[in-house]
Order: sequence, then structure tokens, then C-alpha cells
Amino acid sequence: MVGFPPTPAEILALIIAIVTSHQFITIVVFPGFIHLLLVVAFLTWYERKVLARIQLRIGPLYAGPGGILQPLADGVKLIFKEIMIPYKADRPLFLGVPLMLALLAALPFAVIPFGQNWVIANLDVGIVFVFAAASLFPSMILLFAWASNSKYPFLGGLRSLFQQVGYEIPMWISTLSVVMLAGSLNLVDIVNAQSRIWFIIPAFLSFIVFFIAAMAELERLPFDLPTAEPELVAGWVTESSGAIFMLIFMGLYMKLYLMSALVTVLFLGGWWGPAFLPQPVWFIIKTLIVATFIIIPRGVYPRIRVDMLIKLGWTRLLIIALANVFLTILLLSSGVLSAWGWL
Amino acid sequence: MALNPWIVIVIWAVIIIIMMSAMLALPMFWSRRKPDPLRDMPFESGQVPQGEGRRRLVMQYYPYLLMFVVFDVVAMFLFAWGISFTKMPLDASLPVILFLVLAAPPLGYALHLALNRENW
Amino acid sequence: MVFCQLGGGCELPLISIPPDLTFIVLAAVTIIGSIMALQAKELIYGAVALAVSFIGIAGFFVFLDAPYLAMLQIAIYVGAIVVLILFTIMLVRREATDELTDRPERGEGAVGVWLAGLIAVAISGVAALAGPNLPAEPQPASLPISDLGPTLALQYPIPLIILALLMSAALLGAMALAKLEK
Amino acid sequence: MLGIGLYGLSVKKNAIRILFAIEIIVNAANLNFAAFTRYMNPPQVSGQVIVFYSIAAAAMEAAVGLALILVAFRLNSTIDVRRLNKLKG
Repeated sequence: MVGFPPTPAEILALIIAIVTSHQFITIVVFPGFIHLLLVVAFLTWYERKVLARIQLRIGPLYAGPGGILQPLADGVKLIFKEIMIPYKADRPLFLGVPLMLALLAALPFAVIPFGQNWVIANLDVGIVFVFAAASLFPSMILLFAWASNSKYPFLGGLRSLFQQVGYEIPMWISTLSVVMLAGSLNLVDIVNAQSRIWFIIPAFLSFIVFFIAAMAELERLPFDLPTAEPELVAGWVTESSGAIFMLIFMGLYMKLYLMSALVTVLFLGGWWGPAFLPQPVWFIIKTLIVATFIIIPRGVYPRIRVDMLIKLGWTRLLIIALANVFLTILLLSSGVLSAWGWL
Repeated sequence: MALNPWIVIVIWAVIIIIMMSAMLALPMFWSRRKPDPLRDMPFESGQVPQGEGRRRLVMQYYPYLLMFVVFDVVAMFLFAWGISFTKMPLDASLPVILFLVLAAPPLGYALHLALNRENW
Repeated sequence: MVFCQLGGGCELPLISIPPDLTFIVLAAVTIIGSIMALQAKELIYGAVALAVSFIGIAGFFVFLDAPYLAMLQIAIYVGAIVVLILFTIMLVRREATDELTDRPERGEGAVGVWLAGLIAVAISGVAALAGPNLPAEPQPASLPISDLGPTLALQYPIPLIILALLMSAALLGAMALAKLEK
Repeated sequence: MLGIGLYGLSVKKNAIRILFAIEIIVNAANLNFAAFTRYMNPPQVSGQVIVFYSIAAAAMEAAVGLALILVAFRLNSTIDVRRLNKLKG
């Protein structure tokens, strides 16, 4: 207990208690801020290395062993660069939207469980919270495109808006069958429900749909129409420079990590694995494998056309997802799963 | 965990906002800033930008947004029903299935309208 | 001060934000957001302020133990409706922003403020009258999210069906309106 | 908030602003439903379900309203309700 005018020793003790508490560590160190920054830095390096390997190049090489310090160098460079704002741009929105993008990408990590106890906030509406945050992305992109007041960003922003909007629905509906299987929206409960069997097996179709939709949401090849270099320079990020560019790209890479983590949580059994490794390690391994599979197509596949994109998202994926919901109803009501001891 | 998770989320958001705005604010102090009308020009492949940067949007994207609004609502209702599917008797799901079946044909028709390029 | 027991035996003072403070902050966000939405010069800023106001309302829902409702609010209002509004603003933009003279004429402005003030006074009057009858402290019971589904499907099946029809009608109507005449 | 909404409804000329005002009014009503259902004794879920329907209906209303605005804009190239009051173009 702390007396009312607290003595310095008491304040110190309080600070130490706060800093060593589990909650503080989850917020700041492990699934929290520092871990997130490190992973984002690692992912940028990792992506460049993977792509280089696909294209028989070497990739980043000079900063640190194997170029692993390259992201750090990039970050320092970008922080010291001048922020250029196009003269007709809308300044408050131009500066504010990248901030919101990074915030929105980082916010859902609060509910992603990296282990039984390694979760920042154990929220009852976990998965819907993630989707609610993700559903704000299109409006942010549209605002940013509008704020930069230039043609390429505007066209790219439109495409991006439309793509993200289109693929959000299949994504949600494919998640619905997982939610039905687990009977909860809480991500910790969802992972706990997979202690017997990973949901990728009873909900394989929705795994496929979710994965494709995640790639489209991330604007990864083959769905990278919004940032198609030959046509649109850099899409909606054309006008961003320096720290703004860094914030946006941190947001995008955090989203990549987020989507991979979601695939892991929803379909690949989260932290479950043989006990010789601690839970968070299993989680991160699985997540990175998923991220690799999201990265690889960038070096392999060509870009698809706009009309193909629409047709794929709005007809095929949606119908498969809805069909899978009915399949899940059948599975659950026939009692096959519990008969086989899967639930 | 004794802390209300919502409070934790607010703390988390505040930490991120502080860090990110620091990243945004640092270059404002450190970097050289030389305003130059030529450099601050919007990018247009090296040419002087012509006309308005914000063009009127294309109508073609509009129907998809409309459908997004509708499907958004549908998905949220389905989630509310999906969480308790296993805890309900099966006939409690009948209204929801009826809801889906009723909504399907018009939505399909809307999709057909939207995909038809000549309409937009 | 409340202390909570955490793993490892360390003690962390529970950060207890007084509910009044939360309420005041949320109310301020919501009300300022909605005033800005109506008064901002640029329609785009108006839409952004509207989004802020919606988020404030979502905060209220969390405050009222309805987290699913809050998420619904954010996903549907801020995620979908605001995008639609922004898109429409941009579609009609050039000509619409020419008339920035959206200031109310004198008499109308006075009438509007008067109406708003009247409603506010009336509502607070009713609240003041009814205030003592309301339980000061709400029941600490929790409303599990899993109750929503059964209530939805069992108690209100008819509105669900009507909603399906309404949605189809609205979607087709809106599309038929927005379609190009041939 | 209802007051603000009414103010907006009675004063603003731009059709989109009027839509904003309507949304704000609907939101105020939703908030009241959620609040009263929470303060009921014992708390019930039914108010929240009503807010569900209300939000859904408001979404549909916004969609149709915006489509109407679009059509009005296309026909008259203005969204000022003062100039939309004539039925014959």
C-alpha cells in the first residue's frame, strides 16, 4: 500500500512493480511494441531475401551479417529525410492518415494470443475487434489518396478501396465457420478449441478463402493492382516520402504479420505444438511460415486483371465461403465432429 | 488479469500513437527543410501536373460499395448467430437460414447487375 | 487503492479510471464530433468528424457492457457507411464544394439553435425528474455476447425476415437508382 | 445529440449534410436503447438486439439516401436542397 504523499522509495517500488508486471511486459516487450517493431524490421529484410533467392540474386548484403541490419539503416535514413508535402495537398489529413494507418494495423495485436498467457488484452469480442479495425483501412486509404491531391495516388487509392472492400466480406464469412466451430469470438478460446484438431481440417475451404482474401487485403501479388508499378508508379503511396512512407510501410508490414497471425490463430492451432518449445515460439514459427507463403507469390505470379479480381472476390470466394457455412452447419448438427472426438 | 481489457487496449493505443507521432515529429526538427515549388509538385512522371489532382470518381466502383454495406450487415448478423450455434437447438437457426435464403436471390441479382459493365 | 494479483506475485495498482471521467470524455468526443460534422467547411472533414462521433458512440456501447454492439457500430458505420459517404462526396465533389456558402441564413440559424436548445432542456428536465427513480448503480451482471444470437433468433425472428426483405429492397433500389439510364 | 441532429436537419442545405444529421439522430436513439437496456433490472439483451436492427436499417437508409443524392446530382448537377424543390426540371 502506498501512503498519500508517497515517498521516493515507494514511488520507485511502484515503478519497479509496474515494469516487472506481466501486463506491462505484454504491452511493451513481448507481444507488444518492441516485439512488433523487431518483427516488422525482420519481415522487410526477410521479404527482400526471399525474393532475391527466387530471382537468383543475393539481396541486402552489406549492413550487418547477411544484411540483417538493413531495415535499421533504412529506418534511420527515412527518419532523417525531409517530408515532402505536395503543395496542393491537404496537410492535416496527409500527416494524420499514415499515423492512423499504423495505429490501425498495430491495434489488433492487442487481442492476438501468442500463448496461453501471452496476450495483451483478452477481449471477448476478439475476432470482431480485429475485423472492425481492419474495416477502417479502406476509408483511410481513400482519405490519403484524396489528401495527396495527385492523380496516381487517387487512381491507386480507388482501386485499393474497392479491392479491400470486396475481399473483406469473403474473409468475414469464411471466419464465421471457425467461429461456429469454436463457439466463441474470443481468440484465446478459439485457439483452446483447437487443442484436439486444428481447424484447417474441418474448415479447409474457409482456410483457402481466408488465405486468398488475406492476400488480396494485403495488396500482395497477384492482387497488387493498387500499387501496380508499371501503370500507377506506386499507387496510393506515390506522394509519400520520408517518415510518412515509413509509417505507411510499417502499417502494411504489420498488417502482413497480422494476417499471418490470424491464419495461425484461426486455422493452424495457434500456439499448440509439441511441448519441447515454448508456446510463443511455436506461434511465431507458424506465423512466419504463413508469411513466407504470402510472400512467395510476389516473385512467382503475374498480376491479374481488374475484372478477374472482381469476379474472384465477389462471386467465387463469396459463394465458397457461404457454402462452407452450410457445410459447417451440417458437420456440427450431424455430430460427426464430437463423435470422432475432434471437438 | 484484473485489468479491464478495454483499458489495456486504450493504453496500447496511446503508446502506439505516442511512438508513431514521435517518428513523424522527429524529421520535422532534424531534417533540412527547403520548400521549393518545383519539388513540392505532385508527381506526374516528371511533367508539370495538369489540371485537377482530384478527378471525379468513376461510377463503376459504386455498386460494389453498396453491396459491401449490405453484406457487412449480413456478416455481422451471422456472427451474432454463429457464436451460439452449438449452444442452441437446431430449429433456433431456422429463422437465420430463412433469412439467408430470402436474401440470397436479390443479392445475387444485385451482383449480376454490378458485374454487367454496361450498366455503369 | 486496489491491488491485483498477477503472475509472479508482483502487485500492480489497478488503474481505475472513474466512470464519470470516461463518460465525460466520451460525451465530449461524440458531441464535438457531431457538431463538427455539421459545421465543418469541407464536406470531407465533416465525414471524418462524423466517423469520430460514431467512434465515440462505440465507446459508449463498450461503457454500457455491449462490446459486440460497439464493434458492430464501428464495422458498419465507420467501416461501411462513412466510406460510402466519402465516395459519394467525391463523386459529386467539384460542383458541390463550389457552394461553400452553406451557412444558415439568419432566421433559420436561430430557429435551429432554438430547437436544439429546447430539446436539450426538455430531455434534461425529464432526466432530472426521472433521475431519482433510476438505479444509481447498474446491476453488476454481465451480458454475455453468446446471449445475442438466441435472443436474435428466438425472440425476434420476424424482424429478421423483414430485415432480409428490407435489405434486398434497399440494395436493389439503390442500384436501380444509381444505374445509368439506357 | 438529438438536438444537434434536429438543428442540422432544419438548417443545412446540402443534402449530404442532411444525411449526416439523420445518422446522428439515429445514433442518439441507439445509444438510448443500449443505455436503458443496461440499466434495466436485471439487465437484458433485448435492447441491444433492437439496436442491431436499428443499425441495419440505418445502413440501408444511408445507402438509398446516397443513391438518391447521386441521382439528384446527375439530373440537376447540384445537391442543394433549396434548388431541388422544383419537381419539373
